Amino acid sequence: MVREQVAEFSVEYVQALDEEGNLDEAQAPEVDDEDLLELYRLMRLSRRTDERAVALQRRGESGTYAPGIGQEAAQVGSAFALGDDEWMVPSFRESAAYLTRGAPVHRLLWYAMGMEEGAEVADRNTPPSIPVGSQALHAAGLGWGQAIRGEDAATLTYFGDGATSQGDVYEAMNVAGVLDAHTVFCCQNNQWAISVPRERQSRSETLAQKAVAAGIDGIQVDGNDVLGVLGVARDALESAREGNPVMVEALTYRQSMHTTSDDPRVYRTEEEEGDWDARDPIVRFERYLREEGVLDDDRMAEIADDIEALLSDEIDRAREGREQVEPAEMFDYVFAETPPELRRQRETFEREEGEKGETAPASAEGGLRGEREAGGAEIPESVEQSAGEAAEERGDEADDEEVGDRG
Amino acid sequence: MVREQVAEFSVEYVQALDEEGNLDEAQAPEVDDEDLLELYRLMRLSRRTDERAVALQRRGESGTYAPGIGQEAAQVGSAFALGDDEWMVPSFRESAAYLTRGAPVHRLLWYAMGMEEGAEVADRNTPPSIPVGSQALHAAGLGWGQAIRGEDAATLTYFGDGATSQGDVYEAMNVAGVLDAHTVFCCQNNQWAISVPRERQSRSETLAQKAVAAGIDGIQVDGNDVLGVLGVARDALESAREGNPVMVEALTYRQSMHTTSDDPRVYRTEEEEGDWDARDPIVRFERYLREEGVLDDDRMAEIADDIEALLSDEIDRAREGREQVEPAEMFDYVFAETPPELRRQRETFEREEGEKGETAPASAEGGLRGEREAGGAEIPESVEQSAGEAAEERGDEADDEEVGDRG
Amino acid sequence: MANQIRLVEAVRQALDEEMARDESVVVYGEDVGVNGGVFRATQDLIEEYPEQVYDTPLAEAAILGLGVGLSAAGFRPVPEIQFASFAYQGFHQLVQHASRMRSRTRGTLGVPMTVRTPYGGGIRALELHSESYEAGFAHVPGLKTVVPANPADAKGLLTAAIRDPDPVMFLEPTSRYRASRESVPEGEHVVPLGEAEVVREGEEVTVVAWGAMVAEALDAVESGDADAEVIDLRTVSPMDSEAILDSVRKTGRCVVVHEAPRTGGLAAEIVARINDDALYYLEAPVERVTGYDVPFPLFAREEAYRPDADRIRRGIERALSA
Amino acid sequence: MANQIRLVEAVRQALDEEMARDESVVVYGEDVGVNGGVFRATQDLIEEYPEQVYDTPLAEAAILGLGVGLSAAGFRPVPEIQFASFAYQGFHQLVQHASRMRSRTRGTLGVPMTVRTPYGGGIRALELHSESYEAGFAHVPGLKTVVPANPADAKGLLTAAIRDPDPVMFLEPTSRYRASRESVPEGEHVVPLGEAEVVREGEEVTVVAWGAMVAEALDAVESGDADAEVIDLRTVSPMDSEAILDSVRKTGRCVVVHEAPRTGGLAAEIVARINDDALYYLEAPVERVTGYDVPFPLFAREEAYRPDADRIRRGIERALSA
Ligand SMILES: Cc1ncc(C[n+]2csc(CCOP(=O)(O)OP(=O)(O)O)c2C)c(N)n1
Ligand SMILES: Cc1ncc(C[n+]2csc(CCOP(=O)(O)OP(=O)(O)O)c2C)c(N)n1
Ligand SMILES: [Mg+2]
Ligand SMILES: [Mg+2]
Repeated sequence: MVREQVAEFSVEYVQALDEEGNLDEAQAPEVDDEDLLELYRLMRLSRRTDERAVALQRRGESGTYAPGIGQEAAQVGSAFALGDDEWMVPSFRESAAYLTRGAPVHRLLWYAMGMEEGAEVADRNTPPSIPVGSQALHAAGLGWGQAIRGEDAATLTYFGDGATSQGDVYEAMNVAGVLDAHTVFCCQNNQWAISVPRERQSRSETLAQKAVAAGIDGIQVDGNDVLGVLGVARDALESAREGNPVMVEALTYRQSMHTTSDDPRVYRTEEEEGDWDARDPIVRFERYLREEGVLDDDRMAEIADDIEALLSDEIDRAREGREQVEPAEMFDYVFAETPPELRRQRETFEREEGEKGETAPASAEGGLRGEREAGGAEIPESVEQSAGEAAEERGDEADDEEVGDRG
Repeated sequence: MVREQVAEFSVEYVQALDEEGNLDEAQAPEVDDEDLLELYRLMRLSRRTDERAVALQRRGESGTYAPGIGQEAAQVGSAFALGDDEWMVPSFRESAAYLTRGAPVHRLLWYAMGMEEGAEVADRNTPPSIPVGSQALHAAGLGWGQAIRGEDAATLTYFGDGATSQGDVYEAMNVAGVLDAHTVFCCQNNQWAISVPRERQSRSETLAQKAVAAGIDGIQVDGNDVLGVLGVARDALESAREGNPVMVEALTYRQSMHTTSDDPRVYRTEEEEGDWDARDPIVRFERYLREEGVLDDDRMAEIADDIEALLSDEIDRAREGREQVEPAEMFDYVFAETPPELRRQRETFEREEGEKGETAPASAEGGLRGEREAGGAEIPESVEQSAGEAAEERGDEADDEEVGDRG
Repeated sequence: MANQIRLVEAVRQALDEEMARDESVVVYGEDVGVNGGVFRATQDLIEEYPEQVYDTPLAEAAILGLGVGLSAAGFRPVPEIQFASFAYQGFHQLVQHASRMRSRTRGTLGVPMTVRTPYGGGIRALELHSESYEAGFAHVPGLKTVVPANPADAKGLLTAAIRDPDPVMFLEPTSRYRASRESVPEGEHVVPLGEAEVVREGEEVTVVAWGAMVAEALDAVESGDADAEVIDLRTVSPMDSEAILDSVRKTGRCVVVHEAPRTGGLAAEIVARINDDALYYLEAPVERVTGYDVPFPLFAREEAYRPDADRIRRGIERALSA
Repeated sequence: MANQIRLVEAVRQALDEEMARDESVVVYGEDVGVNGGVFRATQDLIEEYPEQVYDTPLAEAAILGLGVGLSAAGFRPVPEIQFASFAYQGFHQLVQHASRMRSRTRGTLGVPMTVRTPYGGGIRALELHSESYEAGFAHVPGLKTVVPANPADAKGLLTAAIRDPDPVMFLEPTSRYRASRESVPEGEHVVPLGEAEVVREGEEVTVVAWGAMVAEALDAVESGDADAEVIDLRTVSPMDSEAILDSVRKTGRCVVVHEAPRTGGLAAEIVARINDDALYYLEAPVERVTGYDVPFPLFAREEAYRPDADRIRRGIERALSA
């Protein structure tokens, strides 16, 4: 009576593929060879996309970029578990998840190039969400909608270890629980939130236990183990589709910089980085696939070549799109129907741009872009640049292929 | 390795005095007879203060009031555990806690009368906080300050079951954990947030387990057991003073209306109310004290008389204060030093009030108040009034003594 | 056909009819279900539309953020924020997401959410239950802000807001909820967003107001001598500048009234638009009759804070005598 | 003695000197410690002042709410919000508590918190890293809002803000952080809040700007023909109306520049104050050269959105030709 235990909870950790690439059959999800190869291809594609995107930023061709290098298993494994008729609600480091969901590379690059064209919504993926953790509530809303309609479908959202400190993430898990939302909350614990290490975000032993506060299930998985992640995500989605939201903590590592403006050497050790390199998700999966005979040197070379060809096309496409940006379009999507004062502002804008063209030497493209070029474009400052000055300096010198291995 | 339990948590429940008033010595805190009587007096005073305050609202003498009837043990027991040099950070239903901390009744009434005079800060109690849960962060800040200074002191904050759904409360507990703040988070789970029952706020089995997300200790206590609460609060404060914040969930019941504008009959049953009446915190404590010989009929009558005399004085004082409200003072405390434009606005205000006096029949007090009286004050609508119309109608008829037993 | 009903009932009627018409309309928030809302704006709706009305946990950021997700899922969310001051708890969801979503996705994802919330002073409410932050909302691109002043408009504007493909802050003046019974059309009644209404014609001075201040302005005019034109702005953003400018071009004088603090309030924007396009018609400075630059006081000082017919009348006099 | 330093270094210097002077000054926020801030405004400070500089979890409501509690505990909190747009996450703590605390407690509890935050566009930043919401802050009574335009003022105003007994939003224009090295006094340097500065004298037209727009305005004036007076507002709230009015009474013409969207921006408030007290001196409508009423676009369209010397020059021409 007087002092008694009234509730008990625990957090489980799952791993299917260990660091040497050995599979624990009991934890392995069912995956055929084709899917195994596709998982592998997606992880490789993601890594190369990130590397190329960083290089583009270094050359001044695009803006701040947040690479997910090291997190490919966490993203590809979980996004792969989602059905086409289900929703993916990413944060800002989810290139791999987007690619898994079929988004073309040039769209990701457009976003990095500062173009809304890269944030258009297609195929049930919401656009990148910059305010940390805020998107978890959208996923709760989507999952609630699926519950209201009684759909056999779910929503999966991503956020980081840092994001778990935000009230939004807690609120999202809590309301999802109450509303039986079909939502899976996938926390990629990559150990760092910019310079703040995981243990300074929360006193909690695990992040998965954040689920306890919401009364929903929480589980930890080796986030560098694509098969473990896939299995856990499948189970979580299955539960969510029945109105039982789940939080998944994928233990992984941000191998590279926070963004292209960041220099991790200021706040973490090479030793730590080395430890995690050894647990690289792609290397591990590769070992397993080769061991299984699903992959060999020829196949790997073929995949690599296909990826390079694809990226080369996509980067061209991104560059072409960038040349077609019409600044005046910023007025066109504020409301479904543009109100009078805004129409007037658009007209003023166009008139002034015209006037500008008259006084400044116009380029072939005309308008703003013309002027910028005419004015002799200085290399733009990038955001959070100060912290990344050193990195930038290196970056400016590096060429397309050299950058991206280590931030 | 592959699927293993990595963390375990549990929530304990504590009760010292059972519903019949029997004490479990093992759980009982050390309290001498004087303190026992003081705890009792404070609970009685709190109940009567709430009853009188509700009656004043019913007569149009004050505004919306949130009675804490039923929660006296939860508040008095916990606030009693705080030292004078420690901070109390209340929500909006903490009359009992304020009284325990020595705040005079007239100050509480002033606040209910819509006067900032009732929110002045004294004796390390922050003013009532209306935005649900927001004050928890202030308590985290105070507790952090105590940690920075290495003080052997702590801060105790109150919030409700509904408040646990707010991101602020989660963030407060989480940062308190990380910053080793000297903070105790006391959740009075009174089962209702206006019309929303506890189980619709969260899927979690207990509210105490919200602490798990922050990695701090959480404990449940019978909130209608003043000795259990006192003991648990003492332990929690002791822990907090050492940099280990604690969340306490006090299981109690809002016996009365949410506020004077609310009618609980719309959303809950008399049966439920009856069940909880049987667990009334004052009745239970009274039984125990009589059993122990600390209290008898004479002593009870004496205490009751003292309380009535005190309340009568305090209500007079509150009414007097209300007559002295100077509207122009609203300009005086916006900034430590009033900037020019605001000074100008104050001058305009005073000039216009003066002009008003010339055209409208002025009363003895002059100014706005004069005009209002001259205009024949209608009984003001009270906020959230619609839900409470029925209650209000009853209220308007009831006299000072009839109201307040059941909302 | 028309009914004599109060503003709060008109709100309820619009919700009722829109939920009947379109099952993607979902009403949710704190105490809006079983309790029928703290002002009874949603009374009994949960029984009529059990799949469309929901009580939620006490979390405004969640309430607003859920609306963004529901929108993506094809719903028309109509959340209630119990009092306007608590919208701040979820302000980031409004500014960073709801209002920007269409723009940032180039029209591929809209947020047809209508956020209903009681606002403004005048009912001796608790602290932080009386603020007016419409200027802060109006300064957020992509968000519409609407304030009905009477029962018929409450119904018509709310209907339009719910049907609008973009996010709308729908601010319901608490002091008008039960102030009067007025004629409200039965059945479908839509008042287009973005159109002000001339509620009284006049030649000498233009008085612009919205929400609870419209009644005060009319009072002021009735009790004064000036032949004033009174404009009820109704939608404060996007603003119907033409209605104001037309009137000011005619009268040459203008008084703008709002409860919100003076500095940075929407009266300033109106003055600026007159400056932009009708300066040369002005015969006197535009008068701003507004709340003061002080936090909305507790209710013992509330009447001193809020503009009333008296203060408006003096404003009109100043505009005429300058 | 004066140093040639950049704005971001001037910020750091003020923090350094104020922490040395007063150990109740506490600097905290996301990445301000070990990392020295994402713009390096707090670089190395954690080593110098280990008891006064703290990295916090990623939670802006917490960061601002902690400041209220720290204030009660006798500290002078100087939190950093990593980018101004994320202050919205804790907007409720600013509006409901920090700004009201002194008022609602009749002066018995103040919140001497200075919220530093990078703001404004011009550095091709990520989405939601470039917004300007100073008008929204200025509309909150009890809150001061300050925007330095150059290194010396950054140091002097920040010092004043930290010492100020009331809450201050201190908005640091990111595009000026490293724009130039300028002379900044060494040692104690205080620029009083609430005072604008005439940065260029002129007779024909008054140009009012703040933050990054001051440099654009000066550029516009240098490259144009008009004899313009340029006022750097510095504190946008409470506003130094007299400085503006004095100048406008002299020039009869005025252009107000800001990055924030036009509708409800502070240019409107300035127009309204001129209307209130200097209307009859105006020879032309006041020109507003501002951002458009659209969400701040991603950076490919950023230059099109932001006012620049060109647009300001055209504004000046319009003001002169009307
Ligand atoms: C609300 C908000 N606050 C601050 C930031 C600035 N910021 C961007 S990413 C980041 C760290 C995020 O850490 P985490 O959640 O662990 O995700 P990760 O970057 O590791 O993927 C911060 C502080 C932001 N974008 N949004
Ligand atoms: C942020 C915020 N949202 C909504 C409200 C309106 N409101 C006042 S009290 C209350 C319910 C609070 O419930 P709980 O936290 O359980 O405390 P209790 O009233 O039971 O003491 C609500 C919704 C508010 N004051 N603040
Ligand atoms: Mg991280
Ligand atoms: Mg409760």
